[in-house]
Amino acid sequence: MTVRLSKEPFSPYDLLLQTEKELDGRRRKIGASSIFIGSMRDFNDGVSVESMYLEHHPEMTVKELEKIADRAEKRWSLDHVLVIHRIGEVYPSDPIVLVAVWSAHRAHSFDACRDIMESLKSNVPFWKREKREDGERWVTKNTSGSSADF
Amino acid sequence: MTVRLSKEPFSPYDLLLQTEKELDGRRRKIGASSIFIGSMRDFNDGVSVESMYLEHHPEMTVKELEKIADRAEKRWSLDHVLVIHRIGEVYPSDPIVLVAVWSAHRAHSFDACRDIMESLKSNVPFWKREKREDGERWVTKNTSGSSADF
Amino acid sequence: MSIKVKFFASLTDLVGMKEIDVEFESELNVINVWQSVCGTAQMPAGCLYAINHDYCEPDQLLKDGDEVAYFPPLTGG
Amino acid sequence: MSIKVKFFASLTDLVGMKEIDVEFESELNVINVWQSVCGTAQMPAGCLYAINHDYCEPDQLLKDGDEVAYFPPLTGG
Repeated sequence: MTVRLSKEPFSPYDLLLQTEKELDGRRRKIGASSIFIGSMRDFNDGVSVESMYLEHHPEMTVKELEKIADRAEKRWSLDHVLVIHRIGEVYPSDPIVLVAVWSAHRAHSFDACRDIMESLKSNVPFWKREKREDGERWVTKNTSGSSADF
Repeated sequence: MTVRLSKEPFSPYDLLLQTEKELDGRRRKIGASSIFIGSMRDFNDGVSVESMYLEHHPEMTVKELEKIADRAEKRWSLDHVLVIHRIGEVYPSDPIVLVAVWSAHRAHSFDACRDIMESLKSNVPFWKREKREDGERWVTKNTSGSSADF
Repeated sequence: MSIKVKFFASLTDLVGMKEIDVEFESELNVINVWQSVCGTAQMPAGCLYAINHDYCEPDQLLKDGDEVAYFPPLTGG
Repeated sequence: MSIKVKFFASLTDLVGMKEIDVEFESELNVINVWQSVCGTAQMPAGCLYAINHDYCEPDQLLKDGDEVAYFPPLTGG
């Protein structure tokens, strides 16, 4: 399991390629990879969003992410889990979160990937502050009507 | 929507990177990407599998894949769908199928990606023939106990 | 009427042919054609059928010039 | 007893501070501390609480040296 925060923009596909190289011999046991990438949208409620600041709780974020990944590894049969989350200033189309799950069977990878993503949204202390054309504001909740929700 | 077969090994992450470059301006509207990669495992029922031959029905395969992707695009709100499936001879850890769905919101991309993958398994005329240490045999069904199932 | 019959994957091995053109006097459905062409070879459970590259029901009747294909259970993905 | 109190994201703006050390005479739970420190500022719906970097219930009692943190609804991912 690899869980980390990134202050700098990251390239999900480069990281996935690198991670699979490191899996090496275990790759031949893997039949399924489920991947989710959340990225920043440039519109929210019809208002243009220029950038977004991601605040977090430094002493809790990685610990809570690890709990979630750990629980998934106990619940499903997984070969590897990778979770990366941005902090700091992000711009439209920047990746915010990457969740990747490698498993022998697809049901496990699909279920675990979605579970990790939903748990992250409800349990890990991250908050988004939007810089919009009409000023700055904290995103108040993760709903389907919000640019913060994907 | 892009749907195609590949006679040659393909690199999922290179294709995803290239696809996102082509999405260009639309990328700023995308908040969620769900990706599934199915790849060949080297073991089935405790028997080592050296390679696998993927047969298909040339006049139906792409047509049926397009139907599935088309139905997903009608059912969910999606920005782009990419489906690639290998045919011919594949070797352990080779990618067999790539399903990628780009959307504004995560629920749509998660649901669509899994639906496309499950529909592909049950509706698109592909068959796997394994070359095992104990001889060749057609994979008889996609179950969790089979190397053909992920 | 003339019908083109195709067998895929394990069915090719089972019936010993990949493709055959046959002539019928009477109207036949998908199952009748299998029985007529394949003799004693039992169709495995879970097979699918297509006429002219579209999936069809086992009781669908064939017309002159049709192509009928028999598929064992699918194992793609 | 001394308690460190932290506010995150929109709560920092709401209560006008990010962090404060306070002394209490009596035993207080998470909600009592908010009321004592934040005065008239109402806690928004859906807030979460952590003591010493672990989530806790609103009625959990604080001990000397504890750090209590207040989180507005989470919006990560």
